[in-house]
Amino acid sequence: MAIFKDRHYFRVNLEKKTDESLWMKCKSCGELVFKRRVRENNNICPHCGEYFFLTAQERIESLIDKGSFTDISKPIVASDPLLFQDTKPYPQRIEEAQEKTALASAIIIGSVTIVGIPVVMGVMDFRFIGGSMGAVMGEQICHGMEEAIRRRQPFILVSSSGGARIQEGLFSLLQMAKTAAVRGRLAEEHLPFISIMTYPTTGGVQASIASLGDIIIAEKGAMIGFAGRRVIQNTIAEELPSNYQTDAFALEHGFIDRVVNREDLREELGKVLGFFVEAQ
Amino acid sequence: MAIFKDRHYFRVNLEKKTDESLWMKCKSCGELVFKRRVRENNNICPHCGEYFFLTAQERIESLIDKGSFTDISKPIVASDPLLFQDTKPYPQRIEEAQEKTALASAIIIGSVTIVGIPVVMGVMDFRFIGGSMGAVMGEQICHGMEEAIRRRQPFILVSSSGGARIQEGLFSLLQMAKTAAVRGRLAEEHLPFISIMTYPTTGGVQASIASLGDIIIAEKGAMIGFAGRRVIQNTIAEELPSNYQTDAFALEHGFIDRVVNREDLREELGKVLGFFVEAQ
Amino acid sequence: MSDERTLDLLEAKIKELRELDKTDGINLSTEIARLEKKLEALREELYANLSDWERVKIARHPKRPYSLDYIREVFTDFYELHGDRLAGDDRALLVGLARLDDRPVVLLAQQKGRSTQENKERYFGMTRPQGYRKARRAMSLAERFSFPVISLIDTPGAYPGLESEELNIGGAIAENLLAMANLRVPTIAVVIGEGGSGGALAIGVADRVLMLENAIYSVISPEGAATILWKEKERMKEATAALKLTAPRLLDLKVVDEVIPEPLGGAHKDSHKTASSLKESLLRHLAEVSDIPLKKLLAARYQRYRSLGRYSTLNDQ
Amino acid sequence: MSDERTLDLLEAKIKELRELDKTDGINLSTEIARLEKKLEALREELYANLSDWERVKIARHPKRPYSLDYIREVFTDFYELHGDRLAGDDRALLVGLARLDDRPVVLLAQQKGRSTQENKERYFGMTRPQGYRKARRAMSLAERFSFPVISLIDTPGAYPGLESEELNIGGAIAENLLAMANLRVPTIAVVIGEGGSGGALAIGVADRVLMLENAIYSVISPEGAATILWKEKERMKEATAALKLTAPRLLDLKVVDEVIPEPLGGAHKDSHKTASSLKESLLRHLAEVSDIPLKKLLAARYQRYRSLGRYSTLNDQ
Ligand SMILES: [Zn+2]
Ligand SMILES: [Zn+2]
Repeated sequence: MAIFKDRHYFRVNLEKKTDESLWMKCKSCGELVFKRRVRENNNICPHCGEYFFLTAQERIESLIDKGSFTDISKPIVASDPLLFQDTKPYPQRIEEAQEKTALASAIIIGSVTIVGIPVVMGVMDFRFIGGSMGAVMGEQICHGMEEAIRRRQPFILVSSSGGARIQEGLFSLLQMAKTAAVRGRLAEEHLPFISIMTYPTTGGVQASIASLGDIIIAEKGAMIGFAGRRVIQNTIAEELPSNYQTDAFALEHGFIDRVVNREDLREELGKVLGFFVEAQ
Repeated sequence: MAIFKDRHYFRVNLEKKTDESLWMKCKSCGELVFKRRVRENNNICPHCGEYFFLTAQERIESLIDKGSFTDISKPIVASDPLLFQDTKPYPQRIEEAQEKTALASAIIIGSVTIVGIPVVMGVMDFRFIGGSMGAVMGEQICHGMEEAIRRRQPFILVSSSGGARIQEGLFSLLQMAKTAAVRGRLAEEHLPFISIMTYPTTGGVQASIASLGDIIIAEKGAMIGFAGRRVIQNTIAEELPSNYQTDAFALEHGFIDRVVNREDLREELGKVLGFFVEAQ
Repeated sequence: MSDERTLDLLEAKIKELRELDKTDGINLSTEIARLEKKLEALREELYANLSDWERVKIARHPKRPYSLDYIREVFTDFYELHGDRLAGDDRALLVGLARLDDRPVVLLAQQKGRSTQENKERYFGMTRPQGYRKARRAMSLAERFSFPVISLIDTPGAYPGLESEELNIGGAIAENLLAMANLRVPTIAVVIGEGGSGGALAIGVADRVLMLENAIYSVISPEGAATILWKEKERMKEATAALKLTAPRLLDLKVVDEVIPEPLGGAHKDSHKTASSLKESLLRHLAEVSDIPLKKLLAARYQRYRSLGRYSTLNDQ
Repeated sequence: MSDERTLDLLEAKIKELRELDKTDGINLSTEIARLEKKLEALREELYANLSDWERVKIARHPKRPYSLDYIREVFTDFYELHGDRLAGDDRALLVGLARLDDRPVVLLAQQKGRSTQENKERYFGMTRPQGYRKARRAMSLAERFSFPVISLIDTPGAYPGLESEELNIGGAIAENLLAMANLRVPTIAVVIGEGGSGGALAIGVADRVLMLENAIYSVISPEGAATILWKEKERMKEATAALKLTAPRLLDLKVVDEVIPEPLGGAHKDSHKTASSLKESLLRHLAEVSDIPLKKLLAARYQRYRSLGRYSTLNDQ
């Protein structure tokens, strides 16, 4: 992955990531399970089937043809246009996220093949400040779509985001408009855009690029919606059903095309891409 | 009105229509009212304000600049492609309707001015077999839209129809597609189409041309909807609210732009047409 | 004349005889052959001149193949898409991508239920606004990616009910008519069972309109027409005859392009055979409309609908 | 420093003195003039360097002019259009035709309520999916007839609630962003009060984005940011300062094109004057964007949004 070569830029200590313990306890069923088995199983508990978070790299690996990944992310990182500081300065927050994830930002753009079909793919990483969309994510998504146009390939976006990056203020809000505008170009070029919504796809990401897929697929267990439970309960104190913002809720109310198990996503993508690639 | 000159074609006995009695009893308030006053008052009861049915001619008079009407209907009348017979043969039904109304069909197409603005207007007459849409009405509406395109004028359609003309079978159903197709041409030509829904605008007319207006205005008291109360109650035995298919229901649920009093419709049309005519 | 049930009984008896013939070594082959000939003759007598009302019964036969049956047999790789992105997902109108031989198409398919549970879920095949709007979304997808659109029509009608009205079902149908009239891809519609009024037409505006032999397509149900025109629901047979709603009659009236033959007794007697006839017809028509340059195709479609309907001019009278 | 209420009291006193001056023949004119001067000085002191939080309070001031106030004063012949043709009519986002001087335009205007009853009807100015979809319909109308689109933005945000979610409010906002990015007519958006997050942006993608001087425009409310980032709602003043959500700061950041001046103390101090500044600005910008050929205008709009956002390249670090 090209941009990680000079990883001293991010002050990332990759050694930190090496995890010595071989076992983990599943938060769902409580069983002790082999970490390696979990990882080989798409981060699904081999005992109870619970899905754990996938990092962007793990997600990419679970979806693409082995070894087909080339990182084509733009070499950019967040700046601090507002000189934002909450409990800590924004640049510090970014650095910490970079150290934790070994990523430059909350999204990776890759050139990959899926079941032999070349596509451009963007994958968010929730660990990086909740996968929030700031200027870098917006730019990377647009860059990905433009690469798809240049290469005449489909574009796939795997969302995992709580919404906008508050620390970039209005700049982050406006990424919603920016990504929507460039998505329009993809449509004009008759190139397919498959949006994959995972846990969670909410707020500004759900209310922009993620909802604009030609086909929208939710990973089983995804959380999909605009306003969080807490916001609604704080604002209007309304009772919410237990299936609020679940994959089933989104399917029932017509927002998404399909709900697919994590382990079947790759095959699913191959199937749906097949229709569009033939049609070119 | 050109096509009525040779009215022996319709075997219409216009003398029959002359009504000797000067008074009528309002069905709503029970008062005896002067017929002439009712007629001069847009067929609104001068006592209680109840709206009575308007014939197509009365509707035209109530909407247009005095004396500006030229009948540009196509010289066509219903044929009987199915040789349809229920309690009486279809041709007999047509003849009776023609006699009763002195109209060739359930719609008149006119070239008129409204507050000085030249438009092509179609007006249905509910007395003519419930204003039902058969091949003649479909053709006349398309003819009206084509005339509007030829003259570069707005098109206005005043609906008063229970739906499709059953006696013409599938031919009548297909008028929905026919009028929608020609409405597409009007849109391509950037000419405005104002749809006015009156009591009743239901069934196949509501589910096609009447719902495709750039602006949709309901006359106060209009009935607007697809399936009649009886159909719903026969099919699924569902409780219906008292405002079912009223103008208020249609406004609340977003089908129409405005509800307007009969006596204000002309001025309203002048106002809305003004925007589009300037924009040309 | 013998009815369908009698013939089914006879067929069962023949089957029993054939078993007997096998297991006990008794030779009944001559008798069986004779019986089979008789059965076939009776069947032809029964079905050759189906009345319009009998066709209505076949069109609504509970064993008649539904959209999903044809989708399984005629198409491959059906990939269903859900939701109108507005308010819901209607299970009485399915949309999706599929392949006809190797060619990707967009399918719009009305689907009835077989079981009580399935019928509840599918509203007895009656499409709701969410279904029409899902179809419209699929049309846009088809247009963007140049997929032909194939509609399989099978509905008693649009779903009448408060929720449908609240979601402006009339407006939803109207918008579909407009969209299909201008859709910039080849389109084929096939009435496979019931073509119920505006509820069917809303996915039925196309370059080719085909009907299975025992399908019906009507501005109103026979029962509805009987109720409105004769004030007696029981006169639906008369209404049926008057409405000319069967495939052969509509072909005569030139409002459909082709009637796709069904096996004797109806599609449900041999759904594989019906599916194969349907596929042959779809392939042929799709090849034809695909050969026409888009501009010409759209002009022809427009002309088709613009000229629909019969009337007299005053001078003819 | 004196607060707004003290100054209002002083103003009232001066008014009383002026009455006294008139009715009783006592000459107080010198004293009154002196007091008025003092008042003006105090006011300038108070308002000249409004803190960001004070601007938030002005932006949300219950007497602040709302969309309908400006529609009355800036435009003529407002002709409201209702309904999304799908599911309802939102009263928190009004759309309609109107004239700006003599030119017909399409207006999209978010509207708060003044009374409890009106606020109930208008959901406290929070737009629902029905509102965004109505706006989208109005955009199509504008495009078909080449009407420019003018948005007046004033909302705490999109309405959060079960019904909104059931009607896919996120999808509705997203579709509007896409539509406005490509809308083939000139577009101007003005934040007149609160520009609340995606709920504002959904009608705010435009060739020109303007703000009234005391309007705010933010990715999240100060209270929301305080709750999420500081875990204390009460730290909204800090959050306000950090978010840089006032018009002058956003002008500095070059994400808005112009700040339209308000009278000292806020638009509600002189709504006529504010309206007249707004009108002047709208006319000027509309003339400018109308002079640009459509193709160029669309390219410029695309470029505007394509290039939005600041980041560092790795080589810069
Ligand atoms: Zn487990
Ligand atoms: Zn009365």
